[in-house]
Amino acid sequence: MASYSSHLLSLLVFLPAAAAFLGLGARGLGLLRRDVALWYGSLFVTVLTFGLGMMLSPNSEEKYTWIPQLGVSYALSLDGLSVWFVLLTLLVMPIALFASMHAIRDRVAEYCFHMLLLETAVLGSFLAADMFLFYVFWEVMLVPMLFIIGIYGGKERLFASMKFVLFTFVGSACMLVSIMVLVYMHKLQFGVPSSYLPDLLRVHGAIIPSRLLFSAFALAFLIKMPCFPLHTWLPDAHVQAPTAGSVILASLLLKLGGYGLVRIAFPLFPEAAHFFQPLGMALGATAVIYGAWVAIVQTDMKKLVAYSSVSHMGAVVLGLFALNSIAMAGSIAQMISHGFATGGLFLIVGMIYERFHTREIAAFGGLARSMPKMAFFLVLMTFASVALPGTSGFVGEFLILLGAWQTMPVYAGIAALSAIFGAVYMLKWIERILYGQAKSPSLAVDLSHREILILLPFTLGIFWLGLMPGSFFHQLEPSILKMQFFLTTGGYHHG
Amino acid sequence: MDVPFYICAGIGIAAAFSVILQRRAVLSVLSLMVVLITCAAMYAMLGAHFLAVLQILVYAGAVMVLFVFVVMLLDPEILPEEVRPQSILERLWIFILTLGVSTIFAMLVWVFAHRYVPYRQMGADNTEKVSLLLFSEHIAAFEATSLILIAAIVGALTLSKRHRKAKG
Amino acid sequence: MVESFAAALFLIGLLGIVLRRTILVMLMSLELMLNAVNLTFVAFGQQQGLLTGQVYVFFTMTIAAAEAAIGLALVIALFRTFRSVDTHAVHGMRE
Amino acid sequence: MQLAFLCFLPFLASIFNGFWYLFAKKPWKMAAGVVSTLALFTSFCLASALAFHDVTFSLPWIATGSFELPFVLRLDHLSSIFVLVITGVGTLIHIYATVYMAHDSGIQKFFAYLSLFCGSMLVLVLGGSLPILFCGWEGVGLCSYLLISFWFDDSEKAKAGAKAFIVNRIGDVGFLLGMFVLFQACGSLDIETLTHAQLSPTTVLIACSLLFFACTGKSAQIPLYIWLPDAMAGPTPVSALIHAATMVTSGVYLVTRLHVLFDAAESLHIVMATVGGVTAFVAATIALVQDDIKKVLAYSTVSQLGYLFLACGVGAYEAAVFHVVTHAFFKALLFLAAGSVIHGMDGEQNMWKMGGLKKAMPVTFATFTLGWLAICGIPPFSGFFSKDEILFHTFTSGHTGLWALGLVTACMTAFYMTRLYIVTFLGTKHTHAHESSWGMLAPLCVLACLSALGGIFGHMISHTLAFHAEAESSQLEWILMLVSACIAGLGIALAFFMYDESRQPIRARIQKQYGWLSTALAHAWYVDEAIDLVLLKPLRQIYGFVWRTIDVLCIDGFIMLLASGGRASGDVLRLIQPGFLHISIACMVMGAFFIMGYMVYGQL
Repeated sequence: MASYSSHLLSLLVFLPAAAAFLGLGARGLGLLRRDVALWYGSLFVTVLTFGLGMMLSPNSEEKYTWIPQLGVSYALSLDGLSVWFVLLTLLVMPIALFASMHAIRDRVAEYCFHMLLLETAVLGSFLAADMFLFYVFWEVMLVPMLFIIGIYGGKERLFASMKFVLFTFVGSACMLVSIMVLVYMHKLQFGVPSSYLPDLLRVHGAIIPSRLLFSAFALAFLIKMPCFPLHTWLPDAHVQAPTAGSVILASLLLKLGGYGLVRIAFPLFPEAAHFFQPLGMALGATAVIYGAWVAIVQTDMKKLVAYSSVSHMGAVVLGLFALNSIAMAGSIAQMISHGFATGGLFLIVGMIYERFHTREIAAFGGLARSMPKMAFFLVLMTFASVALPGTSGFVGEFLILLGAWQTMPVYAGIAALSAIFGAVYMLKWIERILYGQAKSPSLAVDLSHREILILLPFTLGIFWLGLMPGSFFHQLEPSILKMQFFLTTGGYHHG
Repeated sequence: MDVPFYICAGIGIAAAFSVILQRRAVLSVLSLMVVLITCAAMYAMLGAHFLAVLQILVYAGAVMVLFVFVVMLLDPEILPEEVRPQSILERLWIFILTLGVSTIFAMLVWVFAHRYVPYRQMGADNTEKVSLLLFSEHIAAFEATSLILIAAIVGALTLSKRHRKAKG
Repeated sequence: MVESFAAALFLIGLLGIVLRRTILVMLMSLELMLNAVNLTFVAFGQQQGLLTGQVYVFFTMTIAAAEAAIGLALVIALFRTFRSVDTHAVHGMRE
Repeated sequence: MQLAFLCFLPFLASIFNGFWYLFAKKPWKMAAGVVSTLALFTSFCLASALAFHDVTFSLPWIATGSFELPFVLRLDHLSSIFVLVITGVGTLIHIYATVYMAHDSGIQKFFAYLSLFCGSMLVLVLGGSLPILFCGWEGVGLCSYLLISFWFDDSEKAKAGAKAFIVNRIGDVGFLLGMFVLFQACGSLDIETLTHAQLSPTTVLIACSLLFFACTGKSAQIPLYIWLPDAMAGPTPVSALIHAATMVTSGVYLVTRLHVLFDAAESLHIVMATVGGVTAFVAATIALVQDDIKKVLAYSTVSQLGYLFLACGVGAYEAAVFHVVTHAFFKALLFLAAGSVIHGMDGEQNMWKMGGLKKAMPVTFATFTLGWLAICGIPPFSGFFSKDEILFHTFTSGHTGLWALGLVTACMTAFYMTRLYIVTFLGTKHTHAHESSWGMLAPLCVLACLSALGGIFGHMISHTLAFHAEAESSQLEWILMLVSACIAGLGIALAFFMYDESRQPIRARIQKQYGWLSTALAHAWYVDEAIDLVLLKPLRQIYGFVWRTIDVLCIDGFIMLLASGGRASGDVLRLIQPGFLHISIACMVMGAFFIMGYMVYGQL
């Protein structure tokens, strides 16, 4: 595939970071005195990056040697798979910033700094083609997230941010070790060490170590996913994070787990992927059901949505581990649709919190009467996340279950039950807050135009992916084929 | 065979025991002085004349004076009366220790006796050769010792200065 | 011959450090041990016919002097804060 | 191209109304109804224009690698019948609803949902491949949820909506699994390829039973019928359109659409027939004692649907379709008439509080009579022909037991419908009720004619359907017709005898004697309570239990253990360093001894 190196990628990645430091410096020198200037400045930057992102062609590449001794190269590449995640990031960032304008009052300079730094880190991770660079961005991403949750969060924000960071650290530590081992194996076989992904794909190791390495990578990505046994950091992080933090956490950070599996873990160790397939699918299926069951008993809105994310990501894990093209396309579609639906849900929960200052479901009632617009968006987002046909959720869920049924019917069957439990917890929640008698009607002010503008992109995204996903799958095509090539042939020639 | 050696050794051992067993710190300082002097004698017997003189001048002279000075400064009355080791544990501990030490001593003596190597005569110009060696091979170490001494002086000064602030 | 004497000196110094409770006496037994070591240096140097033993004694002597100075300064400082030089009373190292 | 236009028109109307409701509140209330009705009416005209032609329309939708899933709409003989029913009856109900809901504040929202429903129903009926059909299937489920809990102020109604949606979802899971089995077997989900594909009997059996399970969910058969009676919480036009005429028949549509597959699954036939028959019977028994008009009609719908599945079970697909059409007419008529009664009585639904409405609401009374005669199966009316055809086919296909059950149910149907008829309209009590306006009465009259003439129309379409319609000996047919007519007459006579004013003491005695039976029937055989006890309560325990143990206890507990483990070991280690100088020196010395010992030992 023709790929021409363009400096656009590096510009895209580092523009937000540059603006972040600039903003902080300016505030230090006393230039951008008023907060409003900072808000709109950073908003302008994110919109600018969005524009820049639009100009990218989906298979541009960029590679420079960085640390020759270690074989580390500064390599960014954009292909059919990562283009969607990059676009999602570019879309979510301005929305998150715009949504947090009213919520965050003090320490605005640091807040903008962290948000822009976060954007750079996330863009970098999605674009990185060098394992070392990927790891660097993967770690850098934690720092701003830690501060966003740690400073601007709820009451026990320190505990939550600590838990979030430690969980991810454990995973990334294993990942770093396996990256090092891989680079070393590359050195053994090809003389020169290199952590550039295409080079590493040529490395073929014996069975046992490649399984070990795969499980190390998988651990890091499954924690980030989050998948069933390793998910307890998500509800705490979401409950304590500010609205924008939750949206970014839900829409972007969770996708890195899935992206990592597809881009790194599976192609590098195809044989191990096939070996761990039953376990992976079992975990996915249990996560789906477990997430739904636990969500039913939640009383805090954000926790409920967090557990619904666990359930959706479980479906994604199921789809990914099914290792066939339909399920893989489905899980990527599900990831993007989860970004839209759950991001939207968190925004709405944030708006409700701004009005009522409580997230306890029991404290609400009869909002549909006084807030019809909010009710419309809430019902739409809910049904998108319950995979109703016509919304993006259905496209993802249907393809995942269809693909997973080809390989492991039992697990696909279990995951299909999620449609019921999903409906139960979503309707229970909606019914509690939207219908019935109004509990505090005075506070219930309907959405302002600003808030509708915030929710609009996600709504359009849901309908775009739900009704016209043609362009989405067309772009995804080459990467899925490449993945299939690796999984079928790559896996067994040295099996 | 060399009677003077045995005399010095006897005096040295006795003085050493008195250093650790004396009630009064002043007496142990003096007995330490005696031990140093016997060591100087030993050096002389072994032909290391430069060291013997050095020992007397530096060690016995300067360091011991320092000790005497500190002992006097610390006003012996307030030195605590040594409490006789009462508890069984402490007696047992002492017994074990002495037993261990003596077995090690016996082993060492046995080893030294076993590998008896005669002392060679090094010749009269000991000081010349040692100083030659000192200033040729070990010149770097020699300069380093000056640094160490300076550091020690500065350290001692800062430590013993009364810090008004530290007190607060 | 000389080495066994030095060994004896060394062990006596060791006993001194372990058994005695006053820091001063411990410092003195420390000096004792140092001297024992110097003695062995010279003795073994003599047996091998090399003078390096004696050069090292020279260096250990300077270090012993420095060490004694610092040790005593510490003792004074210690004495000022703890009013006593008994090791059992002085146990602030834990926290 | 018109097919696409036909299908998407209601969606456009729904979007228009939706925006209008959300963003512009002030305009003329009735306009929303007019917009939706016009949209549906144009669809109806298009449908009648395209009727019975084979038209297909396809848009690319999902295409990943080898798997192609285009958005295909296909109109053929069977689906055009359903489309005509949906758009025709739908338009009538829209006109009725415009007047019925005139004073409701959320009328735009109501018509947005109604048009969305018609759109999804059209997608369901026209769907060329199973996933598209599934899209319509769930879309319809969504709209029924939104419409049932339309008056959401009362949380009871909201719960009924949620219950309907969840029970439908349970059925939909069956649909999903059925689709996956078929896809795995024959690699494509297009209905054409499926009907022509050679599949192994076991896969066909599994797939068909799963799809049948989905139909029971959607068309309210035995295991999953509990949601339909509660769905009466929605406004009456909704009950008429969704829970009588269109949505509930989608199950039958699915079975008839895939009749080739269902024919291949022999052992499923008897199951389907018995489920249909038993549902019909049970629902009829419950309807005997209901006091709320809409509940009676709801259970009667469940019972009639039972007939449909009975017909499908015995392979009489044309009879089933014919009955669907006639049922759509008279059941919509009965619901709308009941609606106008409720409207007239300002929301009163308990039939015992009515009575003698003959004089107060003459037109409603007249149309209701026609509907009543049709549903009881009195010869000239449509109900008779379609129900008789089903019973005839059940008899000829050898299921005499089921035929008998069908007959008894027919009798009961006649009985409870006449009971409803007498109590609400006849009798001397003259409750004051104002007759509805012509906007509501016109559709009633049209539906009345349709349900009257439906019989003749039915014969025409049942012979044109391409299925295996073989000619039976007419002599047996006449006898069976006579038998079912007598049964209907018996039922009506019995009801007249029982529910005449003067018979009050007899009814009291029976009530006293069989009190337990009537309360059991009133509570629908305590099915709801049983399900709640057996299934829902333990499930709720499980949810709570799962969260508390696995999430809070196991995973978080384990991690907290790790964390506190670290701290505890830190504390313990700290004790080892007491700070007493002499102890440390002693340890040092002992260490030295050991090392020397080891070195020496090593030498030896």
